[in-house]
Amino acid sequence: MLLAFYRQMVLVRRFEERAARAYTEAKIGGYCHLNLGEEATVAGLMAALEPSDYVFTNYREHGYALARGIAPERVMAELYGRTDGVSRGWGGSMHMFDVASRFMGGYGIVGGQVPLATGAALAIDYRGGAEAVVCLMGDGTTNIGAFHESLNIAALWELPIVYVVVNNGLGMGTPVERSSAEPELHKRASAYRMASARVDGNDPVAVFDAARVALDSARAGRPYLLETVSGRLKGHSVVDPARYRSRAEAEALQAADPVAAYAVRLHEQGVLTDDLIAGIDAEATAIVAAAARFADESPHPEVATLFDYTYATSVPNDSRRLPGEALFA
Amino acid sequence: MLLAFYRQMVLVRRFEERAARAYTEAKIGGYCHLNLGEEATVAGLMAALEPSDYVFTNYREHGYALARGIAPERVMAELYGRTDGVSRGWGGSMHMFDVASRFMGGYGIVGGQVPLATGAALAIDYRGGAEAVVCLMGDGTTNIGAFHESLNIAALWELPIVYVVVNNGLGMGTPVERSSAEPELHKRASAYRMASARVDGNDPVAVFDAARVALDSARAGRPYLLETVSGRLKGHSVVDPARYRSRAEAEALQAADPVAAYAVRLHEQGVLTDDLIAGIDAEATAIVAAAARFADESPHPEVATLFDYTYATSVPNDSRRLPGEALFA
Amino acid sequence: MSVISYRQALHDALRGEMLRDDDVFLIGEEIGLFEGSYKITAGMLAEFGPKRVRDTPIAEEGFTGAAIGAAMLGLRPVVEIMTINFSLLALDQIVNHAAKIYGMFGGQARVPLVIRTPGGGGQQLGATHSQNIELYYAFVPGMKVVAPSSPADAKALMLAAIRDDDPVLVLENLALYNTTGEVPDHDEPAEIGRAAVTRQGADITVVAYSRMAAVALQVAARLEEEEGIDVEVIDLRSLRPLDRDTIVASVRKTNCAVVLEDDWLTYGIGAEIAATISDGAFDWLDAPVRRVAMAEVPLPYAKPLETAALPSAADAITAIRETLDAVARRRPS
Amino acid sequence: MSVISYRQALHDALRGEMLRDDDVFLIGEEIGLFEGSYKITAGMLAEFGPKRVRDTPIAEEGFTGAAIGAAMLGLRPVVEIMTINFSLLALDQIVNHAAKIYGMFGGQARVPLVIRTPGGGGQQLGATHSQNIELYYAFVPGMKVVAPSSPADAKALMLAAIRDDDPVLVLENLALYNTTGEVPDHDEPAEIGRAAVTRQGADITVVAYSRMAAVALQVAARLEEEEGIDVEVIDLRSLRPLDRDTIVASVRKTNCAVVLEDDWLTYGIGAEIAATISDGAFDWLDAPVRRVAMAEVPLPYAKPLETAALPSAADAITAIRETLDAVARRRPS
Ligand SMILES: Cc1ncc(C[n+]2csc(CCOP(=O)(O)OP(=O)(O)O)c2C)c(N)n1
Ligand SMILES: Cc1ncc(C[n+]2csc(CCOP(=O)(O)OP(=O)(O)O)c2C)c(N)n1
Ligand SMILES: [Mg+2]
Ligand SMILES: [Mg+2]
Repeated sequence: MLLAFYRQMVLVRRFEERAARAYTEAKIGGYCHLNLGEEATVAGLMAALEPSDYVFTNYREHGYALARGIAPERVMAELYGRTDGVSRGWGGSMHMFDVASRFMGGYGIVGGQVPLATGAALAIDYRGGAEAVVCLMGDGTTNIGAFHESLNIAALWELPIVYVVVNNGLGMGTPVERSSAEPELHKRASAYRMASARVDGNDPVAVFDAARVALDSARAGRPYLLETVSGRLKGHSVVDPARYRSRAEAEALQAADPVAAYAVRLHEQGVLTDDLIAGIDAEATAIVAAAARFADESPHPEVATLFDYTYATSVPNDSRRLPGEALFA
Repeated sequence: MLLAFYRQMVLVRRFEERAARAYTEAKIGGYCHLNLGEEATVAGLMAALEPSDYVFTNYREHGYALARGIAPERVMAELYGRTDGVSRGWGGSMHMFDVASRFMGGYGIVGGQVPLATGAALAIDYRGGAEAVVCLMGDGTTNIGAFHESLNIAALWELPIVYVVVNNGLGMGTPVERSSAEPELHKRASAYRMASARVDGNDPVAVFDAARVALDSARAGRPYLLETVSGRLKGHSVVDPARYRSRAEAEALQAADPVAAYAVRLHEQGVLTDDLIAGIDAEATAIVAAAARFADESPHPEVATLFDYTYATSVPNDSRRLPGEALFA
Repeated sequence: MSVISYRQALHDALRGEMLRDDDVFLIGEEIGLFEGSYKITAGMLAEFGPKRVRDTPIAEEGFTGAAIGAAMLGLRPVVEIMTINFSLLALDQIVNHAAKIYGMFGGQARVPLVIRTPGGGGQQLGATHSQNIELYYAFVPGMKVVAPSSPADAKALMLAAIRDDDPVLVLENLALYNTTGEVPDHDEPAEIGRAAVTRQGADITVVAYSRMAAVALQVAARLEEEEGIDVEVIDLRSLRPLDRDTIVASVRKTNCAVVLEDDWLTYGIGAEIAATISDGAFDWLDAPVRRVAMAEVPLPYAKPLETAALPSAADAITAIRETLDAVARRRPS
Repeated sequence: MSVISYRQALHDALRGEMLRDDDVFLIGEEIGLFEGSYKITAGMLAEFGPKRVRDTPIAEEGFTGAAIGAAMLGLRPVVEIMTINFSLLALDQIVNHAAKIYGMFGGQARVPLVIRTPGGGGQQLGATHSQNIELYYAFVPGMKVVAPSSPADAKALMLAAIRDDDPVLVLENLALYNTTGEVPDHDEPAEIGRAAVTRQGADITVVAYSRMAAVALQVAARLEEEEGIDVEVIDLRSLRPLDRDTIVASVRKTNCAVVLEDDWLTYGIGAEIAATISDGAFDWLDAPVRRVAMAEVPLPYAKPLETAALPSAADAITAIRETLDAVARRRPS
């Protein structure tokens, strides 16, 4: 398990580094937000879920998609906007979705996923299922109305959901203390008589354990707010140089790099050796390189498919007109 | 002061009864929500304000408008939709506004007034003024996103505002416990590290005292959440028979009628005599009758004024076309 | 066939679907204990219990979003938003989520959601409670928007909406709830995306939807009787998809048209109808397409002002007469 | 005159107004420390301090509503909403409050508010981040909506918006920020409510706004040079009020028109323009008004799909050519 966490963290790290490179090579477009610094949370949290549980998250989700078991090729192909992408090239970096692994989407509207996830928990409850929902969001997201409305509803209706606030200290360039009047974000749960906890998001084991407690609570009809505290190693998205952060802050973050710190810890515990470290790294690098190759070779979607996904139930008179076409022939 | 509270409460009671009657006579249209049962809160709260303070409230605001010193004739004329109405007949029951008394509007969208009031407090702070803002809302309103966003902003920016939750136990037909996961509504302030209190909304003196504390706090840059607990004697609006309430509940409410209870109390204290009670009642009845007469005689707005209030700064090409008119002559 | 009210037709459709399919449930403010602000759901809580008739906190964004999420897992929620005005608070969930999810994720998740909500002015509810903003939904690919004008359509379109796998907004109307008409007793879902010619006529085409489609029929009857004018009435029924062919075919026959709508004129639904007719029937049209719509003001409370601002049957008659005059002026005599 | 970018022109207008009037302040997400998502407000926090350049929590409804409330007390807030997509979360505050307050209270409170926000697709931002939903504001009486297409207009319209006593939405555009043009050095506010003929021409009228108005000028230059077609270009500049007279006068001269827009076709801004032309220039029009607009889908991320869905200069040229052909077919030769 400890080793599995490490493997997962390294894979996410290498994947995100590769994504950043591909972005500068213009293989990837749009906005691209990375999980650099969040790897321990990714690994610990996703490991705590059952396969039948549902995950909703925001746009910073590549790592969660990987850790949920989606093939790195398909995640990378989505970044490249190709047909083999996990969302068939329609979503891009911010909108990964995989119905098979119950990965119910990255969402680009801050807070947008929170009511949706709450509704998924409602559906589970409606059917008397044993699954739970994990709804991820950033620290900055706790200030938006949808957060409040959703937590109240979940608590009121005793829904099987864990809200996870990934507190990386910043919403874009704004520190938590400048956006949340209660900066200990987990305490906001008290406004809904909801149980909550804060955990070190740099420690995959701590995250795993806390997530298990939270999930047990949720499954018993007591929704839960879990805050994980970590750092964002780079800018908000690939193109952000993060000039609003002092050099000292940036250096402190690098010094606390959770992947490196966890390697040291496992090394001390004798779980990791130098060879193993190198091996895991090489393995991750190879996986990621293969993913990039796969993505690059996957076909672009055909323009003929442009109108395939407007409606699930087809209807007469649906518009299927390209911009240059006349309304009436 | 005690007597003044009583006078105020009786005026509100008689006014609302008259409004209900006028509604059944079809003198008043639209939705019409009354302050019956809320008189003590109205009197105590409004007395605690300075004339330079600002008030924002919801659609259940006739009493607050009266207690703020707006002439009953103008409040009644607004209900009648006449030119002498406090909003010139444009607003009706839900949208009373009086710039002179800094009564900044009743609003019909649940929660709509909360961000606005927060912004008024921001303007005061921006200018370094000593005024405060009182923002009224119902219990049901604490579950909407705007509440959360606004309280966070006010606490973060230390704005001079008191949020008053008038807890009458119901949002339309829904009891507080069925809509708020934390039914002790004042406790929600903790999610913003905001000071708060709950007070008996049937006692004008208690409301007055609590409001003074809250206003002092707000003026010192510590916004405040004050919950007043009272009952709604009748339906949600004039046309609601409130069938969802049991006879026992309805009777218990009538038994706890704050106007009657306060009269008994003042009588016991020797402040009120039977004569005084009768006199105050006669006086209120006369004021209200005069207001209704005034409203009935006030002119209806002319159709020629229909386009007068679309824009404050006039612009070319503003549409001023009635429905039957052609676009091009 | 029975003669029932538009309200009853909606109620019957909801109840029938609740009985037919356990995945259908109702959610919204005051639909249970209070039995609905406009009583469409009267008796439903007692019959189906709180799991399937779910009263919510006042949190349009939260409960609409929750319904969307539940739909993603295969349930078929029917959301009541008390009036369309309040739907603005849920617009992000509807436009940026419900309408996007199927496409944005490459067709992996369906959103079989219904949002029922009444529009309509004329009840002195003032500027914020009297709007007709169906445009906000009709504009959005991924949404379907239907607008029944009769009890029969209320039932048939509601059935279709509930059985459809996409988010469908069913636009009801405050002024129509008490209107009555013949409704089939059995279930016959309508086809979403088709307009109806609700009255055949030769002289002029009147296009309308929701309340104004009912007004159009009244006006047509009156004009026939009083002036012998033979009006063809098209009831759009579906605002998205929009059935352009039915509209254009009618105008190619009558050679002129008037559009009636309850929303504001500039950029309103009628703009698309007028543009569509002017394009598709260009060589057939003998006069400009006239639009009758709401005056462009925040709707005032005072009755005389409100009445002046809202389109009426009289306005429709003026527009029809003036359009026929314009045709006569232009036609070689 | 200086040649500066659209971004710089916006910046200059904001900075100038901040210096001129202490009641003007900026509020929005990431406008201070981060210097703005698109850097319009770069340097402003350092110059004016946190009171006048106010970073907000992520709470569009809350901070937009707060700005409206501050405006009711006489301040002149300029709100940045990061992109127009996120404005849906604030729509209730804008449509039901900012746009209603002056009328609903009988003219007692003014709302001198500016909302600046960019629209625009084409950056692979996907379905929820690429919308053009200015329609939602242009539809609403009580709102004013301007849409600059050039650096000069960006400055002039922003100045006008800030000095206006009503809520004004200034529609910016992601694809225009880096475009450059001549801008007067002194302050000359534009008149809100007037369109501009940005190119005189005799053969055909092209009506557009925002990015497509810039595309229209490029297309006109190319068609002149390559095919000798003399295009008249109308830049709407103001979506509400809409300057119908300028549009119609042009088409009465050229006898045909094409509308370019970046939003969806059905019910889009162009529907009103086409309806207006078809009505006001009915007897002058020699061919149907053609609209070039976005394909009606949730905009996909994948580049080839996105490109196919968005209107381009090539599409505009096709539409112009085909319209002129349609004119030729119909004109007696
Ligand atoms: C409603 C909305 N407002 C603004 C944005 C722009 N935006 C994207 S990410 C972001 C910051 C979010 O911060 P946080 O929740 O802490 O998540 P993080 O990016 O740190 O993971 C903002 C403001 C958006 N996408 N949606
Ligand atoms: C956004 C919105 N949703 C729903 C409504 C309909 N509505 C009007 S009053 C009300 C109940 C409000 O309850 P509460 O806040 O407790 O105030 P009270 O009426 O009890 O004074 C509701 C749901 C509305 N006006 N606005
Ligand atoms: Mg963050
Ligand atoms: Mg209440």
